Amino acid sequence: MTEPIDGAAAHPSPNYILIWVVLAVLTAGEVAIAFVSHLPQVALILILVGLAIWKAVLVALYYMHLKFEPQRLKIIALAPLPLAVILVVIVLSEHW
Amino acid sequence: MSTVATAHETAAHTHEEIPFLRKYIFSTDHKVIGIQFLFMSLFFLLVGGLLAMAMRWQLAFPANPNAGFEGRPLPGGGLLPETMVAGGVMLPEFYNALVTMHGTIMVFFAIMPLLIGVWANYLIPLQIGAPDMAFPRLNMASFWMAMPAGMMMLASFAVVGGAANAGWTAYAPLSVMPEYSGVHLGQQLWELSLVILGFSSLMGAVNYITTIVNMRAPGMTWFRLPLSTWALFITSILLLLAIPVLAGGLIMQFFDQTIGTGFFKPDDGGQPLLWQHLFWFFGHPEVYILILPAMGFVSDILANGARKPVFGYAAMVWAIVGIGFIGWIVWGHHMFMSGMNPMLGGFFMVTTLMIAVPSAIKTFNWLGTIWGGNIRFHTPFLHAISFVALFVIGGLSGVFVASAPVDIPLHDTYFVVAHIHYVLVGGSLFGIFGAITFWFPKMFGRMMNEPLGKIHWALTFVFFNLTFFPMHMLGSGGMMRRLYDPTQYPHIAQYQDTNIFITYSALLLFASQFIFMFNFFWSLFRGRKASENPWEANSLEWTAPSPPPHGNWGDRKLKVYRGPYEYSAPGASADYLLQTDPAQGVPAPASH
Amino acid sequence: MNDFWRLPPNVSTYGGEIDSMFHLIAWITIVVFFLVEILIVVFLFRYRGRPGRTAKYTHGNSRMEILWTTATALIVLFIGVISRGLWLEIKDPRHFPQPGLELIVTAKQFEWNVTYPGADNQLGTADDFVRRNQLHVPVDVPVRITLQSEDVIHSFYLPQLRLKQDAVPGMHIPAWFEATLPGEYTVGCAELCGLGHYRMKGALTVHSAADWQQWYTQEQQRTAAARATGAPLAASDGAAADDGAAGATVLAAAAHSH
Amino acid sequence: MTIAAAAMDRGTSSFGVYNVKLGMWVFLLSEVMFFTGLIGTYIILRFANPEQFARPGEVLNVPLTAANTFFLICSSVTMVKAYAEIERGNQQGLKRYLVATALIGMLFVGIQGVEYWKLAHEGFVPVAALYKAVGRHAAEAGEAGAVGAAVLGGPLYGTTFYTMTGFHGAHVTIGVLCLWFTVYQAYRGRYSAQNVAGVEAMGLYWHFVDLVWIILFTIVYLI
Repeated sequence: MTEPIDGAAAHPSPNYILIWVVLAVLTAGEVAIAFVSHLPQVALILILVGLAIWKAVLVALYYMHLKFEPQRLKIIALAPLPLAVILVVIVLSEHW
Repeated sequence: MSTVATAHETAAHTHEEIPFLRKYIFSTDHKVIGIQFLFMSLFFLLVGGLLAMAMRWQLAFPANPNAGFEGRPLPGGGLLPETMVAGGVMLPEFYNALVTMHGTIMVFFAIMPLLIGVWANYLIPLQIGAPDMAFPRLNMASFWMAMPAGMMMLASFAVVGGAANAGWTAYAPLSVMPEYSGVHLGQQLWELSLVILGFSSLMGAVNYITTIVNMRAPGMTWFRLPLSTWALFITSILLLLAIPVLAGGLIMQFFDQTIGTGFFKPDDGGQPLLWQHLFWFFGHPEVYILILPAMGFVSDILANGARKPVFGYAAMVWAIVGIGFIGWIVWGHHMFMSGMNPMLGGFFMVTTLMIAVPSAIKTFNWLGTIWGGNIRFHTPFLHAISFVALFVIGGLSGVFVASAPVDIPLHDTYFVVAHIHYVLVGGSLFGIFGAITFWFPKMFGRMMNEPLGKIHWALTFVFFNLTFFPMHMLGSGGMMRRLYDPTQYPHIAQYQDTNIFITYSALLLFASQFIFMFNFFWSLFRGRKASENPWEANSLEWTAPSPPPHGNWGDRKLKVYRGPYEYSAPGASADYLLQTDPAQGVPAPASH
Repeated sequence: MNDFWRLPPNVSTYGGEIDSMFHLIAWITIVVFFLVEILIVVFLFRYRGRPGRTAKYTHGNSRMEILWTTATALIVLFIGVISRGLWLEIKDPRHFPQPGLELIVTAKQFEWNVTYPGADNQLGTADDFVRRNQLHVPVDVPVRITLQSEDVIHSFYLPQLRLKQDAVPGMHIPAWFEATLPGEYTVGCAELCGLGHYRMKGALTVHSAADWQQWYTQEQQRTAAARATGAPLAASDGAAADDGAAGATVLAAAAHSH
Repeated sequence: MTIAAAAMDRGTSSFGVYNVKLGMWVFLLSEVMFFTGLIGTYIILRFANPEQFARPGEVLNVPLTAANTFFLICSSVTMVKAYAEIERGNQQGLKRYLVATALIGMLFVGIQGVEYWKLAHEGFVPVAALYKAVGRHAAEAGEAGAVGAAVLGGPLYGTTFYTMTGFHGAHVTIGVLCLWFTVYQAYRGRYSAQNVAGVEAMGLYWHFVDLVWIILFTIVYLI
């Protein structure tokens, strides 16, 4: 029943600086795609949202250490996402 | 708070003296906070009931000279200012404020804290074997935010323009445009009060979830938790995820009124239906927040009264989880008539009807629990079994309004009023009475008076049904909700005698509650001293002293050996078996 | 059972189907109600505590539980499936019958303004006329109504026709009904809309075919005459602000939103 | 309090995640739903009223905000570094990085204030009745240019923009206050390699606020 508490040294230390560089590059990339490229609207939105989710996932996995947490906590952390999607998709579907 | 002080005298000597203020007012002890919530919410229950009485008076005796109804002045109406009751006649805007505040106060300041603020705080640590909550100071803050929120809500009656009068659902644009409702500050106070209360609930939910997940005593596995704790756990999750959506919506309403944003104002492109979606996305989980804990208490009490294990414990747990989960995708059934896309209506109808499945599981399992029992008819048991009997009616009337085409004539009528009151009064409130009478000895160390308790139960049961059952027929007869004067419409005026009958029943129902009040306070001081385990129950709270001291079990180490419902186990020395009892030789149940 | 439930007499085509559905659910729930309540009473009596007896020690019965779970699921699925068809028939604009008369109902605190097409039988033209709180329709003709609101949400409620539909500001919501019996009926508001909510009522008059022609022609002529002289119609006639042409924008918007 | 306290802070756990951390995660879940309500409202209103929303960069100052976004990302890395330092028991490193995080957080709020100030002067306001945004270029052309310029977007643009970014800004502000409190605690020597709960919970909140901004920046400024 009693497992060791996730100790300070229990997880490897990822390269935080590398993540930071990736985040900065992705942000610059987003701005560039939004203003320089001439993609169709739908493709643009998909790419931008995709990049934003990528960045968000990086923050959650490494800076918030979700990658190194027990499976249970990962599941808990993802729990509200289906609800968020349900709310937005159903209300949006009124306008189709 | 002096009443609490008396009750805790026994607890005092086991510990070093804590200053009065820290001990009873700004206490971090989960039990004191639970008791604080109890007094607060019983007060609001009384206030909400009074508002309902005023409404019922108006509905029974409206003055409508055209239709030949003479009207009777509201008793005590002379005490109220001219902006509420003019010349003995209640004004329609005041009636609308009563409707709004009755709903709001009952839902947010009476039933919700009575179910969660009181019992989640009081029971969770005691039932899982923890010394206190995970975050005791957060817990204290939770109460001290709920209290001012309630005061703010009450204060809104006194401001210029009166209290909020757009209904407890606050449908925009009526709620956000004072030029249509006549209410300025009242509505804003209503919104702020609920945002603050939301914060309070949120703090509570974080606390309850963390505590249940992390602080169970050794041996207390998930499937050995009492169903009260299970229900409170799922309820906390619903609160956690639903309240913020309401808070967001309320803040948008507040901005629409104060700084002039356009979220819900059609003239600016805002959407009234968006408010309804946000509100009901919160509101439907809220409905289950208001019933699930009572289901948990009732399961505990029924098993105790019947001296039998709960029938189908695992199914009961999964039914709670199922109700909690499906509850997120049914909110649109409140909006069948709102102009929402009819295809969505079809979707929401099917999901809504699916809720009947876990509800039926619970009902039949309760029946299974009393089947073959050796029933002790103590007051908590009577309340609990009434819960089952009345919840069935509330659930079945729900099937009518879940079916979208049948909802067309029934929507926004007294049928819905009857339905919600069968669930919230017949269900939740009977569950609450059951819980109070059941855990009172643990809370205060004294028994409540049984004969008085039974008289209160019988009168409440009878007058409740006389009050609310006829409302079904008023509703299917076409009487709309929130109607200041039902005699205006000929098709309703012909049933005015029913309205009068309901009002008399409601007054008697209200009057019956004074028996409970008397019993409560009398027992607090004069009740028979309670033993540690007066009901001969199994769960952990009954192994602590009555009332338990700060820290609950002191230095005693708890170990849990079995589930909470091992009543009448063969081989046991009595017809109950404490969860902490190692009881060699008693065969462990095959399943959980 | 109508006496028990007090359903108002039904005078619309789909109202009968709604009532049948209502009664079907009523019978199902009454059976379940008596089943459960009788079982409760029987168990309470049969298993009342007596000295010397012990309760059955059982943790449940999977077969029974699966049985009543499946039975409940099948019943509600059945109700859901048949309800859905009826629901779409009444509320889905794609299933609306070809209307014989189209009206615009504009709600505002605290009145129902009904816009009738004039002689050209077309809404949105100059000869439209508006009557306050007076809804006149011919019998046995499908009537299509576009609901809108000028201020807050109201709910257009015809108890005897089993029709209820919210009128939401900023939206143009279609609804339809077909009355089956001439007579005088009620128009009510079912959504709290302010202090005058309780008196926001109108009259629905269902005319026989001949009466309808007479009333309709007469009102057209009265409107034309009033407009020619510039004299407003007497309020007692239920005439409201005479803004016939405003209907055009409504219809355009309604067409756009559906 | 004393009884409970021992078990509370990093108490025994059957779940494998200690109380403060689990509590913070659970709280963040409710924050997810709060921002879902706000962002969902924006998406829905924009979908229903596309004409009320200007094209990216027309009204909003994207270069300034892109820089601000970069700063917030920087503050996240300093925050996580602070946590990494105290995990190794380095008190000095903890204090240094915490102070840096708090300062960058203040910078973010400051820049957002400047952004609001400028936008308000260009007629981009949350009050529906006063909305008259003419766009950056018309505004920069001076009063003369601005007067005749067409209004870009509509009132819902201002309404949703200020509500969403404002609530995010409020979260950052609260975060900064909590950070200074954490700094104070760090200087009192409250944290060590064995006691990182406060820093970790602070970090979780801070990164979450950063994460929300990543989504907001894309949705509000770039799309």
